[in-house]
Amino acid sequence: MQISPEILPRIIQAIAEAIEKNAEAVTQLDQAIGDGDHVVNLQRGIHALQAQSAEIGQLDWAVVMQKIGMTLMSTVGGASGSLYGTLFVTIGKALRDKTADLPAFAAAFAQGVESVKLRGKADAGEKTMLDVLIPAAQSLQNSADASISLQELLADVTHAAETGVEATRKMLATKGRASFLGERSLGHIDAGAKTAQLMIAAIAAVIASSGAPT
Amino acid sequence: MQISPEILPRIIQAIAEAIEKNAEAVTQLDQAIGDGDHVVNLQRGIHALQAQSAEIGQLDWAVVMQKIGMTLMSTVGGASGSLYGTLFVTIGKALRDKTADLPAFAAAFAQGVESVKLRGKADAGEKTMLDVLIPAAQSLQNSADASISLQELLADVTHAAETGVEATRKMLATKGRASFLGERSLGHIDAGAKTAQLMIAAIAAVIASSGAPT
Amino acid sequence: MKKFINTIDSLLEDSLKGFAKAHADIVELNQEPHFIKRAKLGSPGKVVLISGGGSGHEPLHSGFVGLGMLDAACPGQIFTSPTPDQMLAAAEAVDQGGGVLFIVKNYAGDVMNFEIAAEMLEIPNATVLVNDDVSLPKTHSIGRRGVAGTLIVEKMVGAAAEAGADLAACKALGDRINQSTASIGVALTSCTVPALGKPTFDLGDQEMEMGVGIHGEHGRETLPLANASEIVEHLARAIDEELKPQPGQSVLLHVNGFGATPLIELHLIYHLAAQYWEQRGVVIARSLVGNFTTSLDMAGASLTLTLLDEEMIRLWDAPVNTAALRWGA
Amino acid sequence: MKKFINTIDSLLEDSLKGFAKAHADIVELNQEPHFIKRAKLGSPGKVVLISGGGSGHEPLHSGFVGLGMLDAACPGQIFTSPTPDQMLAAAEAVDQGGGVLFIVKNYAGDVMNFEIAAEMLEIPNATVLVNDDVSLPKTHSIGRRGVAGTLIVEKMVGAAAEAGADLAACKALGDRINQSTASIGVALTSCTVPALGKPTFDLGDQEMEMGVGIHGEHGRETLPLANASEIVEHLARAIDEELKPQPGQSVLLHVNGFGATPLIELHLIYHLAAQYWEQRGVVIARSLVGNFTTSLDMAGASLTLTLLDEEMIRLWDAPVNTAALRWGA
Ligand SMILES: Nc1ncnc2c1ncn2[C@@H]1O[C@H](COP(=O)(O)OP(=O)(O)O)[C@@H](O)[C@H]1O
Ligand SMILES: Nc1ncnc2c1ncn2[C@@H]1O[C@H](COP(=O)(O)OP(=O)(O)O)[C@@H](O)[C@H]1O
Ligand SMILES: [Mg+2]
Ligand SMILES: [Mg+2]
Ligand SMILES: [Mg+2]
Ligand SMILES: [Mg+2]
Repeated sequence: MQISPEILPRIIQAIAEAIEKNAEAVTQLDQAIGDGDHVVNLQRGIHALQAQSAEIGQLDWAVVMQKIGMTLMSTVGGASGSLYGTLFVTIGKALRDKTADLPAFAAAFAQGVESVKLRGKADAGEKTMLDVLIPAAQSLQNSADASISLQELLADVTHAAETGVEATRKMLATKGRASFLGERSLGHIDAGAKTAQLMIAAIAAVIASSGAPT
Repeated sequence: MQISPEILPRIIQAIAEAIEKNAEAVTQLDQAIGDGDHVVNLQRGIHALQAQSAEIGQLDWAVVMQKIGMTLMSTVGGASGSLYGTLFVTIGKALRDKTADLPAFAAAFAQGVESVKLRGKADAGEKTMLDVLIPAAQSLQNSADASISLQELLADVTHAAETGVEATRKMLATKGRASFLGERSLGHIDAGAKTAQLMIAAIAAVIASSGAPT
Repeated sequence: MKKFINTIDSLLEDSLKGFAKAHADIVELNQEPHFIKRAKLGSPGKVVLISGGGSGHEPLHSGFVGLGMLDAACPGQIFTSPTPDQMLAAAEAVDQGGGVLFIVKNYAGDVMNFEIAAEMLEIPNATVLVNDDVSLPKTHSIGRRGVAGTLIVEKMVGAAAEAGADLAACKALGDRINQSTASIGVALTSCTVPALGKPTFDLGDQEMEMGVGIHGEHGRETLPLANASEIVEHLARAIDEELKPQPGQSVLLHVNGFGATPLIELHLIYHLAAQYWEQRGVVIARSLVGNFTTSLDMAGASLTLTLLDEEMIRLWDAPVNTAALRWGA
Repeated sequence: MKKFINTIDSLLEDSLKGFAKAHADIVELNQEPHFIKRAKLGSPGKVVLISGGGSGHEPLHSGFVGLGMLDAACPGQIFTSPTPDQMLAAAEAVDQGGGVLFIVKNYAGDVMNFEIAAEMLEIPNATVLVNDDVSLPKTHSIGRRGVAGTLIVEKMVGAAAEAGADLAACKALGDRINQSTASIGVALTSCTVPALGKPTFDLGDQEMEMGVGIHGEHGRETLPLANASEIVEHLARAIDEELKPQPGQSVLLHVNGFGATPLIELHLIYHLAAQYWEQRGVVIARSLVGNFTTSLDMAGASLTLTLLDEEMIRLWDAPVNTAALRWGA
């Protein structure tokens, strides 16, 4: 199964809506243990992508992912900008000269998440977006290896992300701004984990409803 | 009738108590149309006088008034400091080489109030302490000329001051800080008029109860 | 009230000690009575400049004592004019034989206390009364207030005195600069005077005080909060109507913060104000942006414009070495 | 939220324009991507210093661009690290052939964005990471934050670069100054980020946040409000335990306001902090008091101490001509 980059405008739109809908809630999360700018940062990036939406859909996956990465890198700022920039640039590189099928995507995404770990000097359990990205990548690869339907795969990944975000609540932050609060970071969900989960859910929903082979 | 400067410590104490008791109310007046420091300014001067209380009672009236003036001049600050400083220095000068009897006092006080008018380039009706000082001086001179009892005289002066302070409520401020507010100064009592009245009342009460000839 | 403070009575004294120690290369503190004077006095025969006023406006005036500006500053209690003994002692301490120029902001208390000092002082002296606040009509019963334009007078006359101008020339220059200068301020909040412990006035979330002085007091009118462009337009127009700068006229544009307004906002105000006059062909030859004439922790700002001539530009550019204003030295 | 603002999106851009125009003799603004650079570049072969970080800390860093300090500053959105394209463009614009030294405050976002730029930049470069905030343990998982000590690194390394030190020497010097510097801050209020419209946290009337960074975020702990002496004692002790200055040791004492704290309070803090170390025989050889590393309109302050040697004193005293720090030039 292959999906064309033509789906991207719809995905970007769905992400924009999901972040907008949850803007206040996520900002409250980031104000509690961060500096409160996470949603505004992401939205700056999303708006930049929306402006490029039309042309983006016409490129091939490797190029488009690289371009998305560069756009996020130069518009989002903050910790999340460099991390999402790194994620997509790496995914783009991984897809270069590859047929963009499911296994290639799963592998590229896993490589992207590895690059985020490197850039952030972080790993699972530190109360960051990685607590969503790592299980999501894992789930995607597991499902890609198993022969399940696309709908099941999307449901699995979405669920892995949800479990991941909830798990950050009990974690002590050891990376990012929240780490400065020490014990005071306990009991709060990480804002970056939450938006990663929201974006994954939005992407899965668009693909699920796109009529791609199930 | 003559009163000895030995009464001064008691007068200063009575003034201190009167201002302290009304501190919050007067500060509210000064915050409404001034800058709110009037009570604090006066209290700085009163504390300085309290520290000199013992020695002050031993001097003669001309010297003591001059000394009170200089003390107020160098401790109160603000508009009221220069005005009260001028008032007492002038009273001291007026009493020099005089027998400090009632007519001399009344004349000296009137001269003092004139010097305040000059220093402040102000007159009655401008919503300042002068709206208390001028009628009080007038009343003192009238009573000194008439042959009424000291108790009656004190009651008259006290009453003149009270009428004066109340009259400031309807005045448009044309001198002092309140003048910057234009029409917004209407409806408020002037803080400096209020403290002038409080001090006059306190002085009168101490003299009335001092067992001086009635 | 949340402030860094031990006791209300010790705040000013300890703060002055801290100021003098932090700037010991430039100033010295005199105790009893309080004044700040230059660590190194000017040359013999120089006219000495003395200013002062209530505290709470820092860096005004103590922060402007030093080479090329003031010779001494007399700090009163917070928002309370200093007393004549301070000016007298300061004058005697810094006198260089050329006479004393007092620079006084037009407030009843300041005027009267400086006046008493001037009358008592046995050194030749003159006074420049600063009254740059155009939020008040020119015909106001006691004249307009002196606000942020004061530092411009202090800077330029300071440079002239340093260069040897005599007392009459300094006085005339000060008056001329004052007449060429107009200011107006707006407040978003009042401020909290430590001795009182609560804000001098309350203002709604959607209100601002237009035409405020620098003592946390009410302004001329309470207006609905507007956006930055509208506020700057309002302020700039009041100044423009007063000074009527013609196309081609060089000016100094000073944006002053009242203490709690971030620089990012002051620079936005500067941008908008500069645009206002540039659109009218006025040449912004010099500028100054920052918290210079403050009202403790008030959020708000003022605009000041000075019409410049060649001499004034030269005096503005002359070396100055004070705690708060420093260049060329 | 009461601020001088038109739209949240235009605030930074217009403010930068205002800043650049008000200081056109010293700096220039580059649009797309945003950076501030010196109006007059240094001499060929000079190591260029580039710093940057989220906006809202003004005058840091843009106010420190100029002779003897930074060559360029990259302002991010408010409290948001700038992006790699800004550092790259700035580096190319100011490069003099001597290499680029990045001065970065230790925050995940700043570190990663500067790291990406450093990896992509084809000019020899090095990075000094400032981590002077001793409210965090030295062993903190991501290291300590960089706060008000940053300007001291920028000033001294800037002087060295101006005097011809090469890239390795500048980098080593920067690391040494950073290691000799410790800071800690306390907040009496949070601040209001314009995009959010309300304070980042609420604090009771009798509470303070001890050990805060410079982004209006919570500190290490909420403590009962104390008087100035107790607060300064708390801050000074944390620094003292870290740097352990010996009797006779020369130090630079920097009292920094977070934006809404009046100078009168900052000078009181300076007085108390100076006393603290003087009583221990430490020599306060240099000082700096003012709002330099701010958190928008936060009320609060930090103490910074740097252990000085002869070289560092010389570098501190060297001429500097920037919007916010200026002497000898
Ligand atoms: N070192 C890191 N590794 C991975 N994720 C991180 C790291 N630091 C921060 N994050 C993520 O970034 C989010 C914060 O992003 P954002 O608010 O945009 O940037 P900033 O923290 O610079 O204000 C955090 O909630 C966390 O999920
Ligand atoms: N020109 C003046 N003539 C007479 N009284 C004045 C004048 N200006 C001010 N006052 C009086 O002084 C009072 C204010 O004193 P105070 O608050 O101590 O000084 P300041 O106004 O300098 O803060 C006013 O309420 C008014 O009664
Ligand atoms: Mg954030
Ligand atoms: Mg008053
Ligand atoms: Mg006053
Ligand atoms: Mg941020």
